[in-house]
Formats: sequence, C-alpha cells, structure tokens
Amino acid sequence: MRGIGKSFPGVRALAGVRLDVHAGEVHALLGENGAGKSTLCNVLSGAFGSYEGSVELAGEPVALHSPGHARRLGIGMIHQELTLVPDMSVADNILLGAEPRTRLGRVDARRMRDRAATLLADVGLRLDPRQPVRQCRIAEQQLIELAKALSGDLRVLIMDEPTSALADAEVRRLFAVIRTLTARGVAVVYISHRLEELEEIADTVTVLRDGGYVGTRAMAGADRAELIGMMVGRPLGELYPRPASVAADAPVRLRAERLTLTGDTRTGRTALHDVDVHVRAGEIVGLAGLMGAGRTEVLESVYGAHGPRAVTGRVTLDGVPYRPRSPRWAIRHGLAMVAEDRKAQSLVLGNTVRFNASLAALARFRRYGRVDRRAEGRAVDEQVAALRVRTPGTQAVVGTLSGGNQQKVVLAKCLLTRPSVLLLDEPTRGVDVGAKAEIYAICHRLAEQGTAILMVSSELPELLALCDRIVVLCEGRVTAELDRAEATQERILTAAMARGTVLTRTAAGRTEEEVHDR
Amino acid sequence: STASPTTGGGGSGGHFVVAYSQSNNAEPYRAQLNIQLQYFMKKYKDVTLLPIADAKQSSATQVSQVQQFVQRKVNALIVSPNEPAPLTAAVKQACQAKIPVVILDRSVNTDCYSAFIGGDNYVAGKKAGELAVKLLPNGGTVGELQGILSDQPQIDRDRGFRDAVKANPKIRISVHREAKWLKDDATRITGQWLAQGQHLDLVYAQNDPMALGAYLAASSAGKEKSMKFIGTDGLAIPDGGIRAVQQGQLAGTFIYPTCAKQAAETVNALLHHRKVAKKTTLDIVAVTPDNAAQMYRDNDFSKFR
Amino acid sequence: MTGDATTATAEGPTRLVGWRRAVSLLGSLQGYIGLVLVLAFGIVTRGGTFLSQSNLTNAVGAFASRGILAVGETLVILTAGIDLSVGSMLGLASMVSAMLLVNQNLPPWVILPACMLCGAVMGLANGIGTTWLRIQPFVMTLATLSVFRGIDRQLSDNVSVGTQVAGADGKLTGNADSFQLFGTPGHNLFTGVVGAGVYYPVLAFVVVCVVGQLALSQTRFGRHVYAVGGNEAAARLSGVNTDRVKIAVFTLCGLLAGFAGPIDAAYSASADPLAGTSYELDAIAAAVIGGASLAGGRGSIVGTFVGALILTLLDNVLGLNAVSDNLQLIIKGCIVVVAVVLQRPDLLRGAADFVRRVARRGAPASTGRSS
Amino acid sequence: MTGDATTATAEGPTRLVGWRRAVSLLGSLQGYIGLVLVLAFGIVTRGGTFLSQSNLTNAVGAFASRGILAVGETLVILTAGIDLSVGSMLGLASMVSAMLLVNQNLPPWVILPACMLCGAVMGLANGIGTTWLRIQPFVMTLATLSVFRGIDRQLSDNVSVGTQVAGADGKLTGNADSFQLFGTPGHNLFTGVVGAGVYYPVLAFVVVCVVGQLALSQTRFGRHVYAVGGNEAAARLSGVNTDRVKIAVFTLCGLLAGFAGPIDAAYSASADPLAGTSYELDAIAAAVIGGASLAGGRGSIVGTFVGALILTLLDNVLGLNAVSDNLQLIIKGCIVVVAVVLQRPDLLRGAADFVRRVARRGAPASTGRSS
Ligand SMILES: Nc1ncnc2c1ncn2[C@@H]1O[C@H](COP(=O)(O)OP(=O)(O)OP(=O)(O)O)[C@@H](O)[C@H]1O
Ligand SMILES: Nc1ncnc2c1ncn2[C@@H]1O[C@H](COP(=O)(O)OP(=O)(O)OP(=O)(O)O)[C@@H](O)[C@H]1O
Ligand SMILES: [Mg+2]
Ligand SMILES: [Mg+2]
Repeated sequence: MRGIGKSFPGVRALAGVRLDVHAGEVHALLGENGAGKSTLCNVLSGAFGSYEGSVELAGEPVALHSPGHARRLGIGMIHQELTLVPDMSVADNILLGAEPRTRLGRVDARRMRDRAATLLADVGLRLDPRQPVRQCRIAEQQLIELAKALSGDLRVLIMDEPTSALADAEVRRLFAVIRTLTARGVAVVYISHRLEELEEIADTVTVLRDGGYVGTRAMAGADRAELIGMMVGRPLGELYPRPASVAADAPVRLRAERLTLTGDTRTGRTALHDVDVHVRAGEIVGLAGLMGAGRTEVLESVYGAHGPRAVTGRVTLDGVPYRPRSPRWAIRHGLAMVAEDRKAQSLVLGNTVRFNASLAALARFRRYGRVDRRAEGRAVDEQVAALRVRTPGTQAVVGTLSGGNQQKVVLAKCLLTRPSVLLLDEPTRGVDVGAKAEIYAICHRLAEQGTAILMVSSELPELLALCDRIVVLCEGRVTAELDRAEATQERILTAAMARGTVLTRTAAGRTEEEVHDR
Repeated sequence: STASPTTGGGGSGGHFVVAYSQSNNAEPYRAQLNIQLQYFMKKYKDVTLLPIADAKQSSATQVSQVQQFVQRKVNALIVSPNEPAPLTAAVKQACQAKIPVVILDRSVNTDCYSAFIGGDNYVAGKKAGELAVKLLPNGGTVGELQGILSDQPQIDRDRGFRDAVKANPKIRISVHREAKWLKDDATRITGQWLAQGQHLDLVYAQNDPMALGAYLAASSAGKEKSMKFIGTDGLAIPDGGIRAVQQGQLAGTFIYPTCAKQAAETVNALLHHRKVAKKTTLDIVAVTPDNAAQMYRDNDFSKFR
Repeated sequence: MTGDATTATAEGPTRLVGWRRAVSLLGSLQGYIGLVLVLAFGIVTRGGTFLSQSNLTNAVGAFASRGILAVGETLVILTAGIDLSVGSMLGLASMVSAMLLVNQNLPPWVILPACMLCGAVMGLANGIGTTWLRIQPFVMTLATLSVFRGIDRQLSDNVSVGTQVAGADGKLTGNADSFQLFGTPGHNLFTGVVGAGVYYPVLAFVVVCVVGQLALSQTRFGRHVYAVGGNEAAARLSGVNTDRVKIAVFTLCGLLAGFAGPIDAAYSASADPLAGTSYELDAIAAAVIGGASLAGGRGSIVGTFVGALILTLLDNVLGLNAVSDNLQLIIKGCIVVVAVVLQRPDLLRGAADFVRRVARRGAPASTGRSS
Repeated sequence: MTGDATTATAEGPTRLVGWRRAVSLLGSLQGYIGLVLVLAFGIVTRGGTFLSQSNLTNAVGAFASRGILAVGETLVILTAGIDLSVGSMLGLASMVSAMLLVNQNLPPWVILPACMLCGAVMGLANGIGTTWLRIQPFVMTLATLSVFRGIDRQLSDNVSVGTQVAGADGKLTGNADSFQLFGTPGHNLFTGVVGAGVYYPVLAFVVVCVVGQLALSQTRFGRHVYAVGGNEAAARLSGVNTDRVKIAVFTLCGLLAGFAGPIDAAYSASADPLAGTSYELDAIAAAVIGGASLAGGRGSIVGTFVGALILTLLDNVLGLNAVSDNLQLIIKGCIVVVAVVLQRPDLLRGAADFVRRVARRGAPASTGRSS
C-alpha cells in the first residue's frame, strides 16, 4: 500500500505511510503507542469508509471500504480489542458473517459446529463450540479471534497485538499456526510490542512514528537498539533497570493465607484453592502461570471484586485482619488494581481522560461536598504527563486513544488513589517499549517509596527482570515460590505446568479435611 | 399569569373569531359534535370558527389551550371541559379577559361563564334504566359496562341507571366493569362474563361502542338473540348506535345531544350582545327500532363534511 | 468447567451432582414458571371455565394483534433498538383496511397485502431514520408514533369506520362478510372442517411466532440480528451489514403491524382512529417478560410468546375471578415482578450456589473465615 | 494534538483554523438549534402574543410538572436505566396531596414534604427491585406503573378530588387558598413584589433544573452517576457503589415525582385518579431530545431543560397558530426529528470534515485517492 493517510476529528493518525507485504512472509509493524499501527491495519481490513492513498492486492488496485469486502478479498484481521459477541456461541462467533447454509437457505448448524471445531483444534483450543463466548477466558477469546480470522480462505492475515493476552504456551501455539500459514503462502502482518517475539517470528519489520513512515528493515539484520531508536526517535536507556532489592525483614504489607475462591462456570472464573501469598513493603512480587491459572482471580479476590461471599481465607494488611468486601472498601484501605480487561473492566470509554483518571480518587478532591475541579485537573495533568500519555488533551474521549495509551490512563487512575498496595494485572499489555520502561521505572519508584506491588504478567522476561519474588500458580494452586536468585524461565514453566504437585496438593488438602472432620 | 383585560376587538370590522376547545376529538360522539358545530357556525357569515383544538383527554392540555385562546384575544370561546375542576381556573382567566365563554356538556366549578349548554347524564342513565325495566317486565340479570370510572358522565349515568332499575326489584345488576368507553375492552370483558357462565338478560353500556362490543362478544357465544343491549350517545354515523338499533343489534339507544346547534346560536347571540339563558339543559331523545330510521335521517351530517 | 468440577470433588461430589441434576431438570421448565403459575392459578380458581376452548380462544384472540406486534418488537429489541410506533402503525393499518373495505369494497386477500405494504413502508421510515440519520430508535419512533397517529386521524377525520357494511338488501356485502373472518368474534375459519373451526387471530399469532422463531434460530439473518444486538462493532468488523440488518428489522416490525391491522379492525368490527394507542407498552412488555433484554442480543420469539400468554391469561384469570378493576392493576404488576424473578435463567443456579456456600460455611474447612 | 498541528500546517493552516473557529463558535450554540428554531417560528408567526410573559408562563407552567419528572428521569437514564412509573407516582402524589388538603386540611408546607416522602418511598421500591432483585428497570417500572396507578385509584375510589375546598362561609379555606399557589392558573407568588409575581410551577421547574445540573456536574455523586451509566463494571472496580447509586437515582426520581404531585393537583385544581397517565413518555422524550442516551452515560439536565422547552413551546406555537390537531401531531413528530438531527454534537464536525475532504479532493496532493 502507498501513501496511506487517515485522520480523525482533531487527530491525524496516519500520513503517507507505505507498506509492502510479500506472500509467505511475516511482516512486523513496530511503533510507539499511538503511532498508527492499528489505524493502518484497520484501513487494510476495510474498517474505515474513507482513507487516502492506494492499496494494491497482488498487483491490482483495490478499494477497501467494508470489512465484508476485505474479507471476501482474503484479508483477515485480528483486532487489538476483542470483537466477539459475548452472548453467542463460539461457533456462531467464529463463522459470523460467513455462515454455511443449506440449499434451503437455513444455516447448517452441524457443518458450522464441525467447521468451528476443526478451526479451534487448529489454534489448539479444546472448547465446546456451542458454549457461549461469555464463558471463555480473555486468552481463550483471543484464540477464538484467531480461529475466526482463519475461517475464510486467507491471502493476508493481519494480527494486531494477538499475544497481548496470551501466556508463553499459547504464544508458541500461535507461532506454530503462523508458520503453517506462511508455508501456505499467506502474508502475515504482525503487530506486537514484544521485540523478542518479533525477533523469533518476523522476517521484515516496518516502523511507524507519529503516524508517519520511518523505515523498513529485514528482521535478521536489525538489532534491538536500532529498532527502538527508530520507533521512539530517541536513544532509550536500559529497558529493565536493576531494582533496589528490598531487605528481607521489611514489614509484610499484604498477606493472604488459604485464599479460596469458588469457581464460576458462567463468567469463566477459575477456582482458587488455599493460595498463600504475601508482599512486603517495597517488594515487587510476580504471579506467573498459564492462562486460567487463577492469577487474575488472586488479585480480584484480594481486591474484593468477587464480593465477600465467594472468597474465604485470611487476608491481613500490615498485620491487621482485612476482609475483601468490595473494591470501594479496598480503595479506602489503600489497595488499587489495574484490571486485566481495560475495555470491559477499567475504562468508561465514552468519557474523557480526566473523568476516567480521577474517577477512583474523587474523594481526594472533595471540597464543601463539591469536586474541586482545579485541584482535580492539576493532579490529572501531572499524572498524565508523568506517564507520557499521548492524548490531544485531558478532555479527549478515552475511547479515541490508542490501546497502549488507554492502558496508561488506567494506570494513572490507580496511581491517583495513592495506593500502598498495588495490584497489577498485565499492566504492560499493549504498551510500547518506551512506555514499558516508564512503567517499570514507576513501579520501582513506588516500591522504593514502600508500596507493595503484586503483579500478574504473561511475559516471563518482564517478571524475571522486575520481581523480587515470583509465585507460580497452576489451576488455582501455588506450585512454586522462587526469589529472583533462583527464578529462571525453565523453573517457572515447569512449575506452571506442574499438575503432579497440584494433585498431591489436593490429596493433601483432602486428608486435611478428613482430619478436620474427625 | 392573568391576561390583560381586553375589549374583544380581535376580529376587525365587526368580524368575529370564535375558538372551540374540544376535550377529545377522537371520540365518535365528539367528532360528530365538531362536524355539526362547524356546520352551524357556517350559517353566520360574520363569524369564523378557528380549527377546533383537541385536548386529547388531557385536562392540562385543555387548560393551556384555553389560555392560548385568551392570549389570542378571540371574541368568544366554546369549551367542552374534559373535567370540571381543572378547567375552572382557565375559564375564570377567560372571563377576566372579558371573553364570553360557552360551556358545553360538562360544567365547571365557577359561575364566571356566559352560558352552559348540555344534556343531563343522570337523565340519560335514568332513561336507559327505564327502558331496561320495560324490556325486562318480569325481572332478570343485567351487566353494566362502564366508561372510565372516574369520568363524571360515567358516575352520573351509572347513578341514573341504578335509580331507574330500582323500579323493579326483580332486576339485578349482577356484574359491572370498567371498559374505558372502548369497544374491544367491552368485547373482551363481556366474553369473560359469558365464559364465567353468567346469565345476562341485558347489557347496559354507557356508550354505543361498548354496547356493540358486548353484542359482538354475545354473538360469538351465540347468545345475541337471548340478550338485549342498551347503548347511549345515538350517533347518526354508519358505525353508530342509531344504525345499530335499525339493524336490531341494540334494543335501544339514547341520543345524547351534541348541543352544536344551540351552541352556535348562543355564541352568535353573545357576540351581538344579545341576552342568552345562563343554563340550558337539552333533553335526551330515545331511539327505538320504530323511530330509528327517522332519527338517522334527522341527525345525519355526513353530507356536510 | 474443570475448575468447577475440581471444586465439586473437593467437597462431597454426591451432594453437588444431585444438585446439578435437580437444577438442570428444573432449568428446562423454569423459563415458563411464570406462565405455569398463571395457568395453575386459573385452573385452581376456575378450572373448567378457564380451560374451556372458547375462553382460551377469547383470551388469546383479544391479545393476538398485540402479540403479533410483540413479535416484531422482539426483532427490533434484539438489535438493541426499540419501536414505540407499533401502536400507531397498527392503528393506521386497521384504518386503511377498513377504508379499503368500505370505500373501495376490496376483498380481504387484497386488503391484507395492502396493509402489510403500508406497514412495511412506515417501518422502513423508522429504519432509515435510525440508521442513515443516526437518530436514537427511541426518539425516532416516538416521533413517528405521533406522525402516524396524526395521519391515521386525518384519514379517518376522527370518525370510526365500521366494517360490517350492509348492502342494499340490508345483509352484509360479500367482502364485508369475509372480512369478518379476520377476527370478528364468532367467525372462524374452516368451521366444520376442524370442530368449531379456527379463530384466525389466534392462528395468525401462532404462525407468526413459529415463522419468527425459525427465522431467528435457523437463518443467517437471525444470527446477524443477534450479533448486531450483542456487539455491533464486532458484527460490523465481521462483515455484517449492520445498517441493513437494522433497517430490515424495523421494516419487518412495520410489516407485522400492518399484518395485525385488519385483525384489530375485524375484532371490534370497526376501525377506531385511536386503535392501538399504547399497544407499544403491551408489545414491549410481552417481549421483556419473555426474557428479551433491552440492551439487545438476548431474547427469543418463544419467550415473547410466553410473555404474551402470561399477560393475556393473567388478565383473563383476574377477569374470570371478578377482581375489582383497581386491584387488578395492583395484582398484575406484582405478578409480573414475581414471574420475571422466577423466570430468570440464573435463578436456580444462584440458589444452588447459595446452598453450596451455606453448606461450606457449615463445614469446618472454613473456620479461618476472614475477620 | 501534535499530530493534529502537523496536519494543519501540512495543508494550508489558514483554511483549517478558520474552519475550526467557525465550528467551535457554532458548536456552542448548536446544541440549542432545535429550541432556536421553535422560538424563531413562534416569534415570526405570533411575535407579541408568543413572547408575552403571560403566554410563556402558561406554556412552561403547563409542562412544569412533566419537566420536573423529566429531570428525575434524566438521572435514571444517565445510569442506563429507565423509569416508566413516573406518571403513576405523580398521579398518586397529587392524589395524596389533595386528600391531605381536603380530609386533613393540612397546610401546603406540610403537604409538600409528605408527598415528596411518599414519592421517594415509591422510587426506593423501583431502585430495590432493579438492584437487589436484578429486574430490568423497564420491567420493574412497568410493573410499578400499574401498581401505583392501582393504589391511586383505590385510594380515590375513582373519584377526582377537588382542591378548592370551600369553608362554611362559602369562601375557600385558608389552606385551600394557599394550596392554589402550587400552580392553580392565575395564582402567583410574590405578586406585587415582582411585577405580576412568579408562577410557582415555573419557578419550581427552573430551580429543580439548576440544582440537578449542579449536582451532576459538581459533585462526586454526579460523576458516579455518569460512571455507572458509562461502564458499570469499571465503575465498580473504581470503588463506586453501583447499587447504591442506582437506588439513589430511582429514589430521587420518585422524590421529584412526589414534588411535582401537588403542582399537578393545583394546576387542575383537582386530583384526577388518572392524573399523570403517559407523562412518562413526555418525560423521557424531553430527556432524549435533550441529548440523553438511553444507553446511559450521556446527557445533562441542561439538555433536558432545553428538550422540555422544545416540547412545550412547540405545542404552544402550534396552538397559537390554531393548527388543526391532526396536523399538529404530524408536524410535532417531524420537528422533533429535525431538531434532534440538527442538535447532534458531531453534526457540524461531520460537515466540517466533509468540506475539508472535498477541499482536499480538489487539491493535487490526493490525486492518488483510492479507486
Ligand atoms: N476513532 C478515533 N478517533 C480519534 N482518534 C483516533 C481514533 N482511533 C485512533 N485515533 C488516534 O490515532 C492515533 C493512532 O492510533 P492507533 O490505535 O493506530 O495507535 P497504535 O499504533 O495502534 O497504538 P497501540 O500500539 O497503543 O495500539 C492515536 O493518536 C489515536 O489517538
Ligand atoms: N468475558 C469475560 N467476562 C468476564 N470476566 C472475564 C471474561 N474473560 C475473562 N474474565 C476474567 O478474567 C480471568 C482471567 O482470564 P484470562 O483469560 O486472562 O486468564 P489469565 O489471566 O491468562 O489467567 P489467570 O486467570 O491466571 O490470570 C477469567 O478467569 C475471568 O475471571
Ligand atoms: Mg493499536
Ligand atoms: Mg489474568
């Protein structure tokens, strides 16, 4: 495609970008948050009625003005934000818009189910196609999106940060799929902020900055520093700075013992069984695990998101017993959580940056029962600046920000509550390298100020570099606890898949119960 | 918010503007009234009747309509109050603005109006009751279909009917329900009565549509021959009560006077500062199979549409 | 699921399995509890009378036109829209049908399509307003509610038009006579063929429901309706022409209103200029009581059918029991609430959860319950 | 913003800047175009009469009670709910006020709080039903619409209660006299003090709007209302007690209905058992025409105020011009549509974009425009 341009009210997202993708190659798109990657891909997938520039597919020029049209041309896309219908079944979602029909014009349910089943198998999901998507985990939904994209006969597949919700195992699975596709001669456009992934899967990489074209490199030749230089436009320091290691005798800020959570098939909630975690003041503890291991649930339970009833176990804050009643209660006691699904759980998309950022901290700006607009504005501006959120202004509608910048707004919201315990669920999901570095730096600053941080991440390097201790979960049980000296990718992965220990644990748990029963 | 008093000088050069606020155009009876009024007003060359304002059954709307006409300084005002009390204040405002007001059919709680013309709903109910007594010489059971329970005409017709049927103690009103003046509700309710196994010798409906609705229900149960139906209103329209009496569906109905003719005359008199009766009550004419055809001819205004 | 299973094994499988059985068993019936209750109430209080074919026919027949509106309304609601103008569309259609009969003396099989066409056109207007002009469905249809009613009244000059047109001989004209089959009480189809015959409004209502249900569950269009309501952006990005779907449902809704028009006219043997006023509330109520979510994406015609039955049978039962009109209003409201609560799909599961929780709380395992 | 600036420079800043000015300038006014049009129409057709204080007072006064309902309705709609029972609540409240006056002979300043309390209780019921019982607001309030109306009619025994109670001397009792100040046409507050005095319903409506707007824009509660409507889950995780907020708005809505009750009673000098019927549509219409989104999270009291004015002044203008009522229905509908379209915030921006695009198409830079 040549000279692609796109502007939104008040924002010019793309100008004169060019991109050449060859059959059978994986072409990576790199760029900071808000660089215009998604916009470019949306143009390619026909999501916009109008754009500038020209697109050529296999030589002949095409006008892409509707997703349906693009799809018929063999252009499939996985969008950055999940685009599934929660109330419809997995099969319906996968084949939405391309339902197979009988001669009578009825939808052929059986063929649909079979087709869906094979596609799910291709992406390595073992799900009942008839199950509603609502019940699937975010990671599962991400893979369903992949299956959906595969449903047509593809010539070009565009993936906008497909791995942001995936843990290592699924990423492997995804790469396998991509390789089979490229082998079939499908061209893949791949967006990710995880450079190590790109090094592994991509052949060529094009870099965007501020909606403009910076350059194209062969992945083989390029080295990280250069790419980062190209996308950030400035040399970037050490990505994972050494943390100041905390004294082992620092007071325990948060402790959860025998944390147990009833599972819920409806919301796809993993059950937790007797999880023990503790975080010292100024300590950063990581939660590792495969998808659905229950990491999110650990945070959500401590935060009170599941209400007081579903959770049992003993939680203490600074040694004082604490009952996770509700998020409100949690915030009042100095907890804050960056939720996993920013769109569904964190942001009022239709409202402004300022509104969202200050929402959790309004109590701070109370004056004579009114919200002190000036104080609020000042605080928000500071925070937004500190996080380098790329936005036309704090009055901009959050929904119009790029994914990564939305994530930063969520972070800003949490920080504005001045938390003493910070719960981060995939805090760097969809955030660019530069911003990542900033977020890491922030974590350290907070830790040094004595904040206790408990963070979930599916990016092991990140955990390894950042955390003083790493707790590994598997199927809602703790299978290992490693401090940074002993933690390695291998040990974490083995623990994450340690079903053996899980079983013995359950056995133990049972005998315990029996003991109690006597 | 009283309007500044004005000498009815709205109509220039001895030409007069008259406004009429109707409580609900979409009631057949009132639609008929409108047609007739327009017809009779045409007879007076120096008077123009503004398009009829419809309050759509809302007293609030009607109040503001009256107020609007006062604002326009019309020379005379005709009002068919939706409810007595609500209109009182508005009528007072009109009369303070020195605008002659003719009240049709339903009274208002003030004497500050120029003339009242109306039928008597109590009498309408009473005559219906007397007819019932005549139709059921040796007693029987009666079902009563009522209009919206809180409407004044409903209350009066109900009272009149009950007083009249007391004449024959063997007549019992075994069931009565609110059919909201509506035909399909009447059909539904009568259907339920019959399904209950209620034996009904006669159904009294406070307006003709309800009576015809009852007739439909009865005929669907094959009981229309063994039952008698009495309506009220007696409109001379194809869909109305008189025609129904002609066709033998209703045993009788009662022409509740539209007052259009008298209203036109009164307004004209008032405009020319002639004396008019403060209160005119028109009597209720019974429509029987014998006089039905005649009545229809006398009251048919469709040709003047 | 697995997580759940493990929980189960973790704490006494037997109890849980038992529970799950009970739940699933009841679950199948449970969507209809509201209806079941009303029926039970009716049978207990007025057994024979209530169940008599004629009574049920009357009850359903009286609601049929609104029921048909409810089907169209459901389609619109499924796409997260709403149509307040159904009542007015029905009114106008019934007026048109009566006028075509009386003035043009056309036969029913000409009148019906004519009305459906005129309904479809009105629906199309709603659809275009909500998509091309991007007006909220609520506002658009509120506006057309008033517009269509105005046209209706202008047409009829506020005078109701009787459909029982007598010829010179004083007997009904042929067309007027066959028009009665549209639903004038006491006039059935196939009399003789099938016992007392079939009452057209009931038949029409049932057929519309069946067709609608099939269309929703079996066709691609149906999927797209759910998709648009469930997540419009997703539907669009999946290549669904969301605008077309929306226009289609509004048009269908109008079409059905047009279809219901003659029924309404025939039922009261005359077309009233106010016919259908506030029917929209009944239609929406039927859909929503039947489990449709005004947020879109959830609901079904079967549900709407049940909802309609609940409404009309409730009315019928209270009527048969000669409950005073004022009390009826109160009781109806309460029963609707109860029915909706009892019918909620997750009710039983919730109960099960609760019991499970209580059970666990009892068990010593959780002596260390926080604070 | 940077990206934006570059664009500007990229293609003739002057033109764009000019545009932006114009847009922002108009933008400020543009939310009220609908109202402006109606006013213009009124002034052109009936200048003096229309603008006369008494006429405007009449017009606004007639709508005041519905306008107050609309304010409460807006609060509910902002949380993505809806309250259909406002009409019935108003009806019941007005009946209560009349009865307290007639039977208990209580002074107005006792009656008013009593009515507000009774309204708040009803609203609370709605709130509890929608939160604790998790019934869709539409269903819950549809049910209570019927229940409250039933209670109202039961209380009054279907007889409207006049508020102009005459004492033994045939003159109005003191309380009845002062009750008229609640809005019996022709009875104003502070007469003499301020010219012809202030008509209480108008005053009340304006005050309610001002207070409501301040509460929404200035207080924490207001933010929470928007948050709950915009994204409930996010609100919950941000520490908003969503249930409490919802219950609060429903209660406030009821409270306001109670507040409007006496006004309605005084306005028609009697409490009709059917008072307030179908007011909910007017209330919702005012809110939605004022830009509130039924999906929640978008809207404002100012908007609702404008919406209310549009509705009532439109009515007034058509009335003053003595337009036939059937036509009025049609015209009203059309004007509402036009107003809503013209008031859409992105309308001008859209236009600006369009112009810009056209301009650019002209420019050589984009000869390579696709297809
Ligand atoms: N609908 C929209 N309206 C207004 N501006 C938009 C819209 N969508 C995107 N933008 C703007 O376009 C720019 C590019 O957004 P885009 O989503 O393409 O960035 P991105 O490269 O995908 O960033 P990320 O890596 O965080 O996803 C951003 O500044 C964003 O604010
Ligand atoms: N569609 C959804 N609706 C509601 N909650 C969801 C949804 N998808 C995911 N969740 C919540 O997020 C939790 C985590 O889901 P996810 O797919 O992210 O697993 P994970 O985070 O990879 O693994 P873990 O649960 O260990 O964090 C789910 O268990 C569920 O509680
Ligand atoms: Mg992106
Ligand atoms: Mg997670």
